[in-house]
Amino acid sequence: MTVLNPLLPQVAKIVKIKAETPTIKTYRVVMPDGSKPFEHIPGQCAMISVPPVGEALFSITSSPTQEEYMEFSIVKTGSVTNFLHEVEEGFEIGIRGPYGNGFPLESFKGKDILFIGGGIGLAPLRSLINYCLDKREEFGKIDIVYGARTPDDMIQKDEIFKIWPEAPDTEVHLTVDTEWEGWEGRVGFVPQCVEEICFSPENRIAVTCGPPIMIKFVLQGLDRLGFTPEQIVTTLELRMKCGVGKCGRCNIGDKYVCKDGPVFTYAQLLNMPPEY
Amino acid sequence: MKKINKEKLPALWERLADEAALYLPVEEDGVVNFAPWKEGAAVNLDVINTMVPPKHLVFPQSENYLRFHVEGSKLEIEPLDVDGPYVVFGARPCDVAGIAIIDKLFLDEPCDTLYKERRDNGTIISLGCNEPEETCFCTSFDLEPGFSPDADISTWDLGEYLLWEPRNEKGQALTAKLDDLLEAADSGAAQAVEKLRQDAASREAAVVREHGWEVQGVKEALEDKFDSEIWDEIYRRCLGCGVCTYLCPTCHCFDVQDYSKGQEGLRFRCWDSCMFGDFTLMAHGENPRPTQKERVRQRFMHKLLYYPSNFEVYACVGCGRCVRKCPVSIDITQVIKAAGGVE
Amino acid sequence: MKRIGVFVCKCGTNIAGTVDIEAVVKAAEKMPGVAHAAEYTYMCSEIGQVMIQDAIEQEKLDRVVVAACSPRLHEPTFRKAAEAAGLNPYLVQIANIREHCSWVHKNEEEATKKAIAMTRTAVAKAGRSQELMPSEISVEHRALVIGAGIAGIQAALDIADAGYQVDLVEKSSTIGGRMAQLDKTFPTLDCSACILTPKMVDAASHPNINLITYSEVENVDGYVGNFEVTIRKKARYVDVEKCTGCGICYEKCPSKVDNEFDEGLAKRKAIYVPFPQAVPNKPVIDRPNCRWFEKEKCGVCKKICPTEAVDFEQEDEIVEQKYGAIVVATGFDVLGLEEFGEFSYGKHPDVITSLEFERLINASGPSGGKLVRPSNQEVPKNVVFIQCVGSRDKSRGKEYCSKICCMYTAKHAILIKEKYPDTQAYVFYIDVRTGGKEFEEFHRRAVENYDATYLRGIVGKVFPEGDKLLVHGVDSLSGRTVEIEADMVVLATAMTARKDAGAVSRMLGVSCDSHEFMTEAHAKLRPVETHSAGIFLAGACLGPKDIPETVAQASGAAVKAIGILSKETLLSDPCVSEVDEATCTGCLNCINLCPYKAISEKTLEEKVHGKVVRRLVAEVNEVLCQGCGACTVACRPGAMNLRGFTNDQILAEVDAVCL
Amino acid sequence: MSVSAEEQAFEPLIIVFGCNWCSYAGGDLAGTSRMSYPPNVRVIRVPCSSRVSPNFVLRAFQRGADGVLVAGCHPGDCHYVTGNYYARRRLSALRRFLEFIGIEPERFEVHWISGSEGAKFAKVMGEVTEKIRALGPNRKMRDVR
Amino acid sequence: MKQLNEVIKEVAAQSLSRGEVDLVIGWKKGDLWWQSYPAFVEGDEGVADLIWDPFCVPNLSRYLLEELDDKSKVAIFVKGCDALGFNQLLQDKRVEREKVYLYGIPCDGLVDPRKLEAAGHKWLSEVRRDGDELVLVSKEGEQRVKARDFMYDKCLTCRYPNPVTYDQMLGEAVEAQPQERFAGVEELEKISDDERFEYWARQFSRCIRCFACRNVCPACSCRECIFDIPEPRWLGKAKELSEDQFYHIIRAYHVAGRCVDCGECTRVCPVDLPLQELNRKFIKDINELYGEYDAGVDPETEAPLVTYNTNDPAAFTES
Ligand SMILES: Cc1cc2nc3c(=O)[nH]c(=O)nc-3n(C[C@H](O)[C@H](O)[C@H](O)COP(=O)(O)OP(=O)(O)OC[C@H]3O[C@@H](n4cnc5c(N)ncnc54)[C@H](O)[C@@H]3O)c2cc1C
Ligand SMILES: Cc1cc2nc3c(=O)[nH]c(=O)nc-3n(C[C@H](O)[C@H](O)[C@H](O)COP(=O)(O)OP(=O)(O)OC[C@H]3O[C@@H](n4cnc5c(N)ncnc54)[C@H](O)[C@@H]3O)c2cc1C
Ligand code: SF4
Ligand code: SF4
Ligand code: SF4
Ligand code: SF4
Ligand code: SF4
Ligand code: SF4
Repeated sequence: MTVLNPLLPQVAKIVKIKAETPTIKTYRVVMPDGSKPFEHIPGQCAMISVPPVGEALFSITSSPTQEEYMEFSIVKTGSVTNFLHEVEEGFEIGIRGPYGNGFPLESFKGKDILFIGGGIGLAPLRSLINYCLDKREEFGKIDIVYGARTPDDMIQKDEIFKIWPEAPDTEVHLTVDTEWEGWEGRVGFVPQCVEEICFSPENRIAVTCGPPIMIKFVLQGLDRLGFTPEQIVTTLELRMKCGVGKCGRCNIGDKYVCKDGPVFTYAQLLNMPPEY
Repeated sequence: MKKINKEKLPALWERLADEAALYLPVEEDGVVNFAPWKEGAAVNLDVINTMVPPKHLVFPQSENYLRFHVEGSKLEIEPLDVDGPYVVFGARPCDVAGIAIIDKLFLDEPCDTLYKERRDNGTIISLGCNEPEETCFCTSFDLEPGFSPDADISTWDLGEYLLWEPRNEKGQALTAKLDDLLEAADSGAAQAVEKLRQDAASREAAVVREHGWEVQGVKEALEDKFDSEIWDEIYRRCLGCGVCTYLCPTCHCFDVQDYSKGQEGLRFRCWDSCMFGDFTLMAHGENPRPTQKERVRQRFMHKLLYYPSNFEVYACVGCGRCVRKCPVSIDITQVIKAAGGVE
Repeated sequence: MKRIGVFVCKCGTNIAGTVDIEAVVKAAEKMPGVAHAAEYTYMCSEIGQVMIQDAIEQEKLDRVVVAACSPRLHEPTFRKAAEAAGLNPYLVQIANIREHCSWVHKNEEEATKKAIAMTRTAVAKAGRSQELMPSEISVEHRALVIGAGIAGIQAALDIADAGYQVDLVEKSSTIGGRMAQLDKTFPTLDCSACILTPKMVDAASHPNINLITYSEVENVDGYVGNFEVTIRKKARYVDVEKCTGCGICYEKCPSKVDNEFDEGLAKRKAIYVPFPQAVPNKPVIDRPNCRWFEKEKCGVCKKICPTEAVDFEQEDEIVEQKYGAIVVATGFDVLGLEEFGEFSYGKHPDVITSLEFERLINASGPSGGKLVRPSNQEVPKNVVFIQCVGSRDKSRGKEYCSKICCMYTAKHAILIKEKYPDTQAYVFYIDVRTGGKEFEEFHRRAVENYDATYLRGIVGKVFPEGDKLLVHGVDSLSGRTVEIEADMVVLATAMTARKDAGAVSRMLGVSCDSHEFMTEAHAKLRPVETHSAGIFLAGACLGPKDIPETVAQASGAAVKAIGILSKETLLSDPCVSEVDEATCTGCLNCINLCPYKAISEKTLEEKVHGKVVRRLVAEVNEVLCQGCGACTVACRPGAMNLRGFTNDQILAEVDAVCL
Repeated sequence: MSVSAEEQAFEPLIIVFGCNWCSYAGGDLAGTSRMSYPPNVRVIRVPCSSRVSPNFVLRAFQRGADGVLVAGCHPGDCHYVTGNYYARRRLSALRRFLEFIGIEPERFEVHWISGSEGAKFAKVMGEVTEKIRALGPNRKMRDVR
Repeated sequence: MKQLNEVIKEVAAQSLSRGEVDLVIGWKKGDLWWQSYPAFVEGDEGVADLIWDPFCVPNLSRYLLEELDDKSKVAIFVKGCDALGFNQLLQDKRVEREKVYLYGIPCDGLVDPRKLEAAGHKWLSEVRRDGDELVLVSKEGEQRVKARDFMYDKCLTCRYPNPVTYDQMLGEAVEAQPQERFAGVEELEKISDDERFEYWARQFSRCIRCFACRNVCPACSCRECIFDIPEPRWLGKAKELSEDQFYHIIRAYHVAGRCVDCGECTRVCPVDLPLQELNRKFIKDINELYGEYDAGVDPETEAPLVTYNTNDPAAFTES
């Protein structure tokens, strides 16, 4: 068998579209024969093609333990994503992947895990959260801090409001940026929330993903709480075209976000030039 | 080792062109570039640096790789074949080295099969340099102007004759097909080549020495230069064009784009340049390299620090094209000097 | 993916006769983005429209393409239909498969192929259409009428009667225009002054009308509902407040010049009123001809004026005013006769124009209504009228017909005979045009009852012989050459646009034809409107016409103006240009070429890499912009885009049409 | 000279950018007057000839047009007062330039056709089609992908 | 020449030390004999590096686009062609005149290293201008050649060697000796359409779409160029002849009536495309059709393609 051109997508099909917020939709994708496109590790991404518009990279938001399909949560921002926001169920797309390193699952085993997500940043975290919940016994306590501008901007509402809070030894802390009618939960930015709850760094890994500004403050907060850079894991986003470390766009120093990331520990980031 | 009388070269080219698409330095409108050979083409083997390096033969400026067909919600994707066999004749050692350098990236896991297939289809016949150009500094990167270890066949210009030495199986296979045109070289040939190589190397070394271009430890020197003020000075005059990257035998960044006509279309990859403002611009408007300063820094850091970190080789072969062609004389040798990467 | 609905109209057999409708529907179904395709016999009919509306609702269509007749015909219909179904009207595109296809191609296969291509193009454009929203504009409840001939007077009166303020701006010192110069008027032979003067007086005394005479409009900015107009009131050197119109000043003024009102057939003074019934009846000083201004001598008028109304220090006054609507009624001129040497006009005093004839025969004219030969003050015995001088003459004059000359010449023949039964009128004509109520009868009367001799043919030459004029012509009916010994020759010279009409129309942003007559928005359906919203036309500034037509148009224009003035707000067409500020370089190339001055500059302040920088960008006034798109092409980076005809849309059309 | 089968079967594609007020209306009039002309022309409606960007013209050639025609109101008759004066300059410059690049000038034409000139519209379309037919397919600027 | 080389250092030092300007942009020398490149001098340190020699070809006014933002005044040196380019930037409202101090340099023509090399003059250490001659200095010694033989083509046709705008003129005005600038265009006009097509197709095919010609051009100062705009994508990124044609036709069209004929585009093109012939075709046609117009001479006059006369001729049959 010849090795396939890594840039060559396979045809897959969107079988379900769920509108999460006015600008975010979640897409369920299978191969034409109904199978899942490929196996992946939480944190990995896939390149989705909509010819003739183009390709763009998205985190796989479904857990690898989900055997049937793969899911993506996609924000409407540019040409590919605008187009995706217009398609209907049954639409065929191209898909290739998985790309990236994924979360270092081995090192998470047996530890408490603190997930800190903001907005669409929940997309890669969700894959890992559901993975951990499906393999509950392998991990310690799970805390999920998730925030959005308003309750309407939260994604995966089913899971964050119902499923996750009910999972064993799992706590969900939701927050919105400002007061909102009908919202009785926390108000305030995610980094604030993390510091208020005052998570102990003891045997705990913090995994964070969200807008760059949120990550910046979360890192500072975690630092104050005593988390070491090795205990903090985050994912990065840079423009990329190939996903396989060739197109030369997503490097930060000698690391390629597509191949060596998008998951990095804070310790790794500290050794990289601040060009992201 | 074989040889061929230079008068017989046209016959050789004709034969090669029968075997495969043949590219060689051709002069047209006063410019010498690698172009397909055809009867009567003004082949120019004297020029050292063709205006554009032969990189595009292994990594075309744009390359269609799949065809798609969209109808309603249905999508069909069909990979496209890579062009057939070809021969590159007369590539200079620096340019061949450039190809060997980008090989490292494209053939690294996951292997870029598109590149690999095209690369495998080609047979590269190098031509050693006898004399350096004013802007040559390949010896600074431990290359030999008179010899090209990565070519499939090496040749040298000995005035009347061209000496011919296949370097691997691919080269041997092609050589075998040209048996009637090539003659066996005499015993002195090896010595002649040896001398040519030494002369060429020492001539260039002299030039490099004179210019103060003897690169030493530039990688190490650049390791702490990300925030250095050397970039503040260099970038300011940069016009942000792509001359340096597009002419460089080792630059390999690309973009992926679709072209469509109705429901049919092609996806292609095409050269792109880290010097362009939108290269890293993201959909939501942020840009990790917002000004020309970051872009210029990326270009030199990539060549001289990141690439060697990943692939143990500098991504510069000292061909001097960027030095010669940059409209505002942004000169990699100056950058190396500024960074402290010279002896 | 868009959900585009395609509706193909058979138009009875108008389209279906040459285009295979089913094939078009089938092809449309496969076009990218098309969710629904259907056909119907008459898409524009009630049923057809309902069909579109139902489909919009049931099929959740977000774009509509109608393949039918010209968008110039039914685009509004289908837009309205879509709007009624809740779709933004600008999401409708038309493929013109009738006028541009089925009606002009005979071969069904070819026509069908083309119809499919046209539909595909419309689908491609529809796919890139955006919802467009008109914006609201407030309305200034005041009208401006430019030119106070009969057209302007009538329009002003009508608007004023409807209860709105009107400023009536007139270039000369009195209102009345050409009609004031006329004697009797065809076909009823009322005395022109008798019917005009009361109107002039009405206009002057109407509480809602503000006469601004001896004034010109200098600049027009703004847009419908909100025109900002600059008016220059030229210095009269007479304080109209103080002046009682006693007339002693012009009696005493020593400086005599030709009176324009009398077409130069009589003299007036440097301080003058053009004619006795002038409104306002206040004199002006003709500065270039006034001795005071010339040599600082004289000043008789100032000395003599009992109310000290004469004021040599007076200066032009600039008035700025806002208006909701503008009526343009600047009238006409008559052609100069430099090119027509063969008629000896200007060389012999007894060769006159019809307008001069009007003055000569007018009771208040230079000869007190006695028709005399200017050369010797005797009543002429033989008068030759020559028709179509400069009209219907592409080479030397104007290619159009001046329309009224046949009638006024008949009138002149009658008037002569009535006053001087012994005088014979000869009329050389090409053909007599009498299309109008009572016109033919009037002309027949001139021939039958008043004995005018009509000669079909052209006059080759008029030359003086002794104290007579020899008229050489051909009678084309008999083929004979004729020679008439005339005492007077009257030339029915062409009506032309005012000399400054081109400049005036450019100032107003109104288009004009190659003769500089202003052009209406649609020759049939919008005869008094212009393409500049809120600006209307009336009278002879549009082209030659008689008084009844002028008055009718004036009332029409008034109604249109009232239509605007009566609204509190207006909606503007959203198909206008817009600037993408992010790409606009601020070169301001676009500003000067906009014919409606819709573009202005503005300064943005923004943060770039931490520094605050200020930069220029262009800004389009949505109400002023009429959507020509000239600016979009001048904009190199493509920052300027025209809604409804965006770059994106046109490119998509080009791509689709070429498939 | 022998003509290949392809050339013989050649049906040119002609893209017309027609201004809404004059030329497009002229086309409508040709339609209402049932004046036939070759079906090779495809009209794209634009508000004014001044809306026609050289970019559109080139794109049409790239995408397969054998000829491109811009049709507008006669100078002086522009619905927007001055649009066609600008168009005249712009398109004149472009036309000469295309010729300089080696494109036969006949492939890019500008005509002034008023709303009342249905006959002229039909005639021009016929003439242009024949001229382009005689020239053969446009290969010089076509995107051959 | 020697003198001027000193004068520029003096004036730069003066205006910086007096605080009249925050930045002086001039030229400085690289390692190789033909490298004279833009230098940015903000304090005393850099002043001594400033030079004027026969290779000071880059137009400095372009840098004002970036550099003016956070400075109150910047001084630049302008040659004849640079001044025209500066005026074009002014006309396009890209720079504010008051924020710039212009030192005018009368220019007697700059030297094209490619021409020297082609004639075998390599391995030099210095090239000096001396009257009508160039002094080529190398290890072997000095050699004198005729300057005009080695000047840039653009300098041979230069009609404005003395800056049309400046605040202070450095040096004596020189006399313009322009060769006919439309000769190249006329040559091409003579050949057949097909031959011209072949000619330009060959040239365009060589283009690598590096955009240097655009980036250097004083008439191409758009914040975001049409060729970079992703939506709609006017210019595809593929290396196809039709895309090359699109690029070159539209680039030339965009500078039509605005190109100051400075020849920078031609100079910077790494693959020697004769771009100036394209620009000059437009200049020539516009001059013929709509009257002589020299972009950059007076930034107040309206460019020919954004204005009109009602009786303009057309390059098509009007009927
Ligand atoms: C590792 C990673 C994970 C991501 N995960 C998600 C996710 O789960 N959900 C989500 O909504 N978005 C995600 N993104 C961002 C997403 O890739 C961009 O929003 C998307 O590429 C925008 O494409 P566009 O065509 O709509 O925008 P355009 O600006 O029109 O894009 C043009 C081209 O630029 C490239 N591009 C532009 N911005 C980006 C970007 N930020 N990252 C990569 N390529 C870019 C695209 O390849 C595209 O072809 C992720 C990005 C990365 C790098
Ligand atoms: C010889 C002759 C005989 C005619 N006989 C008859 C007849 O018997 N019966 C008939 O029905 N018709 C007759 N007509 C036609 C009649 O004169 C016109 O139909 C009528 O005068 C048109 O009126 P108007 O208001 O449009 O134009 P005008 O009468 O020309 O009035 C226009 C007014 O606008 C003013 N004006 C012009 N430009 C400006 C400006 N820029 N600013 C301000 N004010 C301006 C002028 O000073 C003038 O007062 C005759 C015409 C001629 C030439
Ligand atoms: S960086 Fe410059 S010198 Fe080095 S290989 Fe590239 S083009 Fe040649
Ligand atoms: S032409 Fe374009 S870039 Fe220039 S000011 Fe107007 S909108 Fe802006
Ligand atoms: S489209 Fe442009 S030029 Fe035309 S009216 Fe509107 S703003 Fe003016
Ligand atoms: S197009 Fe070329 S010659 Fe013209 S101004 Fe720009 S850089 Fe100078
Ligand atoms: S090519 Fe055109 S859009 Fe691009 S920078 Fe030049 S003028 Fe502006
Ligand atoms: S500088 Fe030359 S190679 Fe670069 S884009 Fe311009 S013409 Fe092409």
